[in-house]
Amino acid sequence: MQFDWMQIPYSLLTLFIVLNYGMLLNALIAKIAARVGRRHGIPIWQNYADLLKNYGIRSSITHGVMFYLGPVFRLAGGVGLLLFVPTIFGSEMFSNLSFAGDLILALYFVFFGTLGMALGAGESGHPHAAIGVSRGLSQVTTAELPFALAVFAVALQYQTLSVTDIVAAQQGGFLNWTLFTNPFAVAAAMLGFLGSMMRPPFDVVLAPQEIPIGPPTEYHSSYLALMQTNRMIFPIAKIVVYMNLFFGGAASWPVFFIKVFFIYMVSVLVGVVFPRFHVEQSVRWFLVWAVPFGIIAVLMV
Amino acid sequence: MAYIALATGFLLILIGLYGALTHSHILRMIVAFTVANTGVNLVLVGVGYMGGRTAPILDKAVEVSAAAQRIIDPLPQALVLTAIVIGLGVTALMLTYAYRLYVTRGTLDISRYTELKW
Amino acid sequence: MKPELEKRIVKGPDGFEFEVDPIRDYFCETPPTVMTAAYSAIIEKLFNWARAESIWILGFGTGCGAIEMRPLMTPRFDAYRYGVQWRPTPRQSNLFIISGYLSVKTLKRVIRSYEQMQNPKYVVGLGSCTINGGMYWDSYNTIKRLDDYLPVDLYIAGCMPRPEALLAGIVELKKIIRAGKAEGANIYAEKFEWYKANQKRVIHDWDMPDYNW
Amino acid sequence: MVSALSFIALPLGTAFTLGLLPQGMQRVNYLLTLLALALLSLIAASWLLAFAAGEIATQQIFTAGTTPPFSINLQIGMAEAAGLLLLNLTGLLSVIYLRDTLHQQGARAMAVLLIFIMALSGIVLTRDLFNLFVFIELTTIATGGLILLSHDKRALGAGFKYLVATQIISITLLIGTIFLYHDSGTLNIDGMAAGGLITGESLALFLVLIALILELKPFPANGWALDIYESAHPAFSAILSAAAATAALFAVDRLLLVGSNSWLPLATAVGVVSFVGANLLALVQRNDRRILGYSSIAQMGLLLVVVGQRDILGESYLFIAGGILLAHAIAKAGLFWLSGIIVARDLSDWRALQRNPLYIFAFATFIAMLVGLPPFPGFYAKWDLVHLLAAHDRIALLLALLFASLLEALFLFRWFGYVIKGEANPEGIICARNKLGVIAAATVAAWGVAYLWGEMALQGNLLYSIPLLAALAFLLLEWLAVPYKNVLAISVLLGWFVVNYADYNPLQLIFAVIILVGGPLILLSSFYARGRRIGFYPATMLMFAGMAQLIVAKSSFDFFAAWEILTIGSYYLILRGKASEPHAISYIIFSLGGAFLMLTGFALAAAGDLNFLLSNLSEVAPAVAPWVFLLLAIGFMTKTAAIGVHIWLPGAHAEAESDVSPMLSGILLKAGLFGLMVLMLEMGRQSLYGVDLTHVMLWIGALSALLGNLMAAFQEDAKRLLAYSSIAQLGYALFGLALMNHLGWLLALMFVINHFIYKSMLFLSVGGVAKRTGTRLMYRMGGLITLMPLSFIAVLIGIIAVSGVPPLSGFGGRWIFYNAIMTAEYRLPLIIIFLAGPIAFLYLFRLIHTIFLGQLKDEHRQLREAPFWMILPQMIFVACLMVFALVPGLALKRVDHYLLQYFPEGGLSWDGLTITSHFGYWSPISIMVIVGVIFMTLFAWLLFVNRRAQKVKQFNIVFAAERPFRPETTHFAWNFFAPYRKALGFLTEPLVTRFWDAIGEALHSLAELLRRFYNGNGQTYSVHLLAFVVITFLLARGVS
Repeated sequence: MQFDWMQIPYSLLTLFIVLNYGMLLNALIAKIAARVGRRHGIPIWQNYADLLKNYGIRSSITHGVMFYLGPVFRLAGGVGLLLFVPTIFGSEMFSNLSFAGDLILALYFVFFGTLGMALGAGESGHPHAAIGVSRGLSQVTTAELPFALAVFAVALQYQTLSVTDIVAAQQGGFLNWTLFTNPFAVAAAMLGFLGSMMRPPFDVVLAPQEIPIGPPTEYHSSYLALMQTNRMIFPIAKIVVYMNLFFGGAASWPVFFIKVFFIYMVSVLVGVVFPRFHVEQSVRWFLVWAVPFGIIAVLMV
Repeated sequence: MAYIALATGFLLILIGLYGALTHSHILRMIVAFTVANTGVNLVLVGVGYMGGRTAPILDKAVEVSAAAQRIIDPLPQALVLTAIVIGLGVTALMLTYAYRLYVTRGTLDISRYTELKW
Repeated sequence: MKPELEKRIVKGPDGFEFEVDPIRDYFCETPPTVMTAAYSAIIEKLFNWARAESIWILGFGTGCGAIEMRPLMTPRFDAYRYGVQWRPTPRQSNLFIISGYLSVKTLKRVIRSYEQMQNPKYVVGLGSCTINGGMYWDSYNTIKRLDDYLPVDLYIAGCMPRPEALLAGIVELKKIIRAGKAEGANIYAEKFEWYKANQKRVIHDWDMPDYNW
Repeated sequence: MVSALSFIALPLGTAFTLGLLPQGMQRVNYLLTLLALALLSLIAASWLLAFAAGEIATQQIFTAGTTPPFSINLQIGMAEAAGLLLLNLTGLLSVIYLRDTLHQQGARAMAVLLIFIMALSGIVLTRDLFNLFVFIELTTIATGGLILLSHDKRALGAGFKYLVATQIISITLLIGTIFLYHDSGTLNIDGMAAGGLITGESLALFLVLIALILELKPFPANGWALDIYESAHPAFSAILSAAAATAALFAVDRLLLVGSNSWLPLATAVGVVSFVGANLLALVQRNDRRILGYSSIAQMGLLLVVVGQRDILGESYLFIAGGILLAHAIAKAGLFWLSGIIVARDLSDWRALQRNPLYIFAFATFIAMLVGLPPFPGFYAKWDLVHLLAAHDRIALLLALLFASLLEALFLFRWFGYVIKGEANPEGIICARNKLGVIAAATVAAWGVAYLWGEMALQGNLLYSIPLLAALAFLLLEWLAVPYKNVLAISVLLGWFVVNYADYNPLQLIFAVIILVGGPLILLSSFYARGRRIGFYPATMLMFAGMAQLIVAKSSFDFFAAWEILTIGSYYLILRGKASEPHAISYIIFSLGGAFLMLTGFALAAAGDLNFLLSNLSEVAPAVAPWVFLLLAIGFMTKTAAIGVHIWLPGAHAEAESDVSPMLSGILLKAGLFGLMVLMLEMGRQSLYGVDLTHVMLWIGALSALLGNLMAAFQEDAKRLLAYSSIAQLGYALFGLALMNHLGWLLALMFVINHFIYKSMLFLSVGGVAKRTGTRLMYRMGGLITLMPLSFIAVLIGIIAVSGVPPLSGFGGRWIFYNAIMTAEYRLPLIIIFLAGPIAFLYLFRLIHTIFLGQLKDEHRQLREAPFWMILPQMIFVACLMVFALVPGLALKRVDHYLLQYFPEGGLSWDGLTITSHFGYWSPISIMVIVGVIFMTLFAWLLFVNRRAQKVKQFNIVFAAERPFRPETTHFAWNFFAPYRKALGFLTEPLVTRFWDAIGEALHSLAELLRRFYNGNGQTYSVHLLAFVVITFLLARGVS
């Protein structure tokens, strides 16, 4: 794969579609969660209003350069992650910028935003921001582990690190999906997935009243808007990776929308049912319940 | 006879060592070592003695030609003489030490001289 | 002035001594400025719509009326339908509901929190106490007129007003916002000295900068 | 040639003359004594030269006009000539040293001293058993006299104990002698040996032998000797240790000729017990002279082992014994002489030496000589000894010797540490010109002997190596100011690189660049230092010299010598830190322990070949190959600080000076990796008892990575954090090597480069910050970003690179890692290393956050940016990192091709911008451009919508409607990962530290317990002696 100028508008198109889908999907998810609580829930266009309002706030403050750059890192991480992975299988148009690197790039680029955001939050000087980061980083160390093991198992299974090749290997019927050919890896990955979606029981990082939402305590107006934009893109980008690795990818946008929705729903279903974990509890939980699946997956491939 | 001398010599050595180890008075130790030295000298002579031979002095009684068969080996005796001299030297030195020790510390009990240890 | 805010002489690691004045060194002392609409009218209209449809309330119950806010989150009232949600930090909130009587002690915190909110921001006085002191009209330590201390966009009368009233108030506020008339933040900046003088008149242990960024 | 009899006649004559001269002519007496000893030394030297030149053969001197057995004969050969020279020179120097004391004591003391030297010469020369006895008794009497030279009142008691002991020895000796005579009919030792009448079982022979061995003061029957060493005049102790012991050794060596080698095991056994025991007991000593006494006894034990092993040492016997003996004699005499100028007796009182670097140099020389470090003779001797022992399968003995050597190194270096560190008492030293002259002479002699032994060594003279000479040359330049020396050091390193550039293969080149180009880069930061910085440059250059030699070493000897040199250099460097004394000692002990294991490994591999080529490692016999691999690997892993032997690293790196830490972490640790690479390239996979050793290394690497990271996350000290991070990073590299595939190796090399760049950079930045803030504790910093922006940028770039986040170069490492493990055979260790990965974020974030972000402290409000010279290299490193991130092929492409010859499978393709492996692809430039464009676009967007942002100050944060109390209480920093500690803290229990501490504790307790044995009572010592004789006899009988 080589770079072509045409890929830029194509990528922007992907970005646009995913952003809008993310806006609506997130609202839908919020509505579903509200219905579980027998509430009516937010309007489906609520995210647009929130985002717009935050961009439209007139005043803002800054604590320094890193504080300013934090949200930029965050959103660049989300956008980058989305664009480094081919969105639609078999489509030259929506393979985005995946010529730059393979699965490993996606895997590690996840941390680009996290790190930048953590630094920005740190410069605000707010202790709660630091506490949130401390919790988030602690949790991610073990939440990522089952996922990493699963990725490794999948890479071994298909003998490639190229996302496109992994998706290609799963074509020809849903029984060819990794979900069925390597269930342990998928189990491990999906348990890890719960930990990375910032939903209960793993959302103590953002504990709203205890540490007023943790790392973003000091963020507001356009900073927050940037981060919200990322909130719309990043989970989708992440789910795209899962979808490509474990659920056969998507050959068209409708399939993409459906698969992403259902994968997202996994964390939602768990989230509306379970209460919150302490950090050390979630660390132990991943080690005890998720990692063994990953180990089995790696050993059995 | 030689065996008696040997046995006596060893006995003296043992007595000497026993004395040196059981008495903590320095002068007694020196005496004990002198006894042991005497024993050693006795052993030296005893080992060198050959039955039925005469003293290794070449005079009228012993012809030079027959000396090799008639006299005992003179070497051990020479050794004993040297050993006695050296023993005397060492004993003298020990006594000197005993004197100096007594002058400086006022005691001759060896178990009191343990400030250097470990 | 609390001891931790007093000026002090500090010795640096290299032995050099210098003065630290916490109020000046720790806090930004720039006064607030009037921030008018920065974009063309149509964009501002869009923004006003968005502001009206996305009301983020500061989760700070200042008085007894706070109890009336909670039911709004429940299935029965479900304020989320109106684009309303509660935020734990003033930085991200637009609406400050002063829920009932406001003691002088709380006023200080309210001022600080209000100033930490970003422009545009709105204040709703909930209950009679915020209008004229209500049943505490002769109390020694509650304020009587919220208006003297913060620019209030809307009052909801009653003692206590029911959640429905609150909900109705919010809908009313949305209309004001959409009309572009909710400029409390700018009024506060304009009449900053007047507000400060009023605030300082009742708050005797003033130990913060004049404007809390 | 002057007759050898003059060694007897001349001192005797002089002594008598002294006696005859009238009292009060002290000056004349003294000159006469000096003259006699000088003359004797000259004669001995002329003999030695004649022997060395091969002009004459070994000569017999007959007395009384007849041949043995009817007369006494003397024999002088090369060894005897050397011994005589040593004796007489020691005597001469001691007389010079003793000038004032001798003037005070008068002619008699001088006469006794002469007699003493004469008697010792006699012991060396004579071949007659009884004559030997006489000379021994003469030394006893002379010793008894000379002990009284001391001003120490306790010497009297010690002297008497000595006399008691010698009484018993002489009784044993005499009885043995007479029975030997009885059995063989001769007193001539050669005659007894040749006659064959004396069998190995002879009790008489045993008695004589054990008496002579007792003269060597073997452990544990030696309490009397220790008391003398402690209380006698140091100059006399010097003679006693250097000369008297030498003479006794000659006697033992000669007696063992009788009985056709059957008593050699006895000598070995006594020797090894002495060597181990004395070194063990020395651990708990605080008195300088007593510790030297223990060390003398230990060295005698070692020599006794050498004598006992002479049946296998063959031609090297004299070389080995001579090397160890001379090293011992010169070093010990030198140390005793030094002790004479120190006023008080505790080890720490030697701090007075700090007054002049030359004293320290002499002290360091003697210590290095005693431990047997290169380039001193002990090093060559130990090398040969170990090789020959290994070749004859005497492994247990070998290990015992090395263990004891380690103990010796422990107490000697600990002592050195005390001396270098701490407050010196300026009154603690008395300098007299004559004494200093003598010490200087010993120092010169030490280096002379080093040169001499190098000349004689099969392996070539270490002193001819240019890097080492360059390093030593810096000793002579110490008077220069720092900037000049720094320029010089940088140009020397770069010059050496330019000169040798063409000769390096790609693997060596990577290391050469790091050492010889990276070194100067870090040295740039040394420009900030003021004054002369005594001791820094020689140590640094010694380390670099060792490293430079290491990577080009062809033979195992060169490799090992280079390894030792770099260890010494780095030890001195570490020791320079403020509170680094305990860490330096643990560093040197682990390093030497590792080095000894390596030595054993090389010796096993060499199978007797004293000049073994590294390339022959691949042809080692299969039976020993895994052992060789194991030993060498452990040796190298002590340097890479793999988990288990890592405990030296955190302290050493943390306490070192700001510009030393990056050198240690960035450069020094790579020596171990280089060793591992050489080892694994040559030996490949090895398995021991069915366990694949590379598999074990995978586990060690993975555990190092995990635990290193985890411990780093829980540190409060910034430099310690980085140090633990080094352990983890080296764990990754080790893991890569142990994968034993192409990409694994590439990974390791990538880590070598990356780790050098970012860790050097981070250590420099943190060092700069620590310098400004005056603390290394992170929670006491905070909010420094605006005050030290450049340091912040360096740390930011550094942590992005370390964490492996694209687009910086750390990601390349991760990418290669994933490709490498795709073909890994063992998957379980991978789980550990996967877990380790994200933990790196923990400590990295903590590092940058708690230092630069968060709340600025009051006392730091007026800090300035770190010094220019510390920032400059950091900025260069940032640039390097960027370049390496963009074009990793620059460094890796050649290595990739080079590795193909060892691992033909799995190379990378470097076509165009994209790097392609069998499994995936990676395009560094594209990633950088894409990330850059996205980032800049979003940044521009934010700048537009957020153009009116108000800059606020540190307390303008929302605080639940309150305000923060003080910066200290608002900066969330201490115990940053408390919940994580709750969850996984049990993994960081200091088990390894406890393990090593327990071993140290056990050794010290044992020593403390054993030394109660020496209760100071002369009679107890006599019992020891007798018991020693009896037990030795019983054991010897039991064994044979």
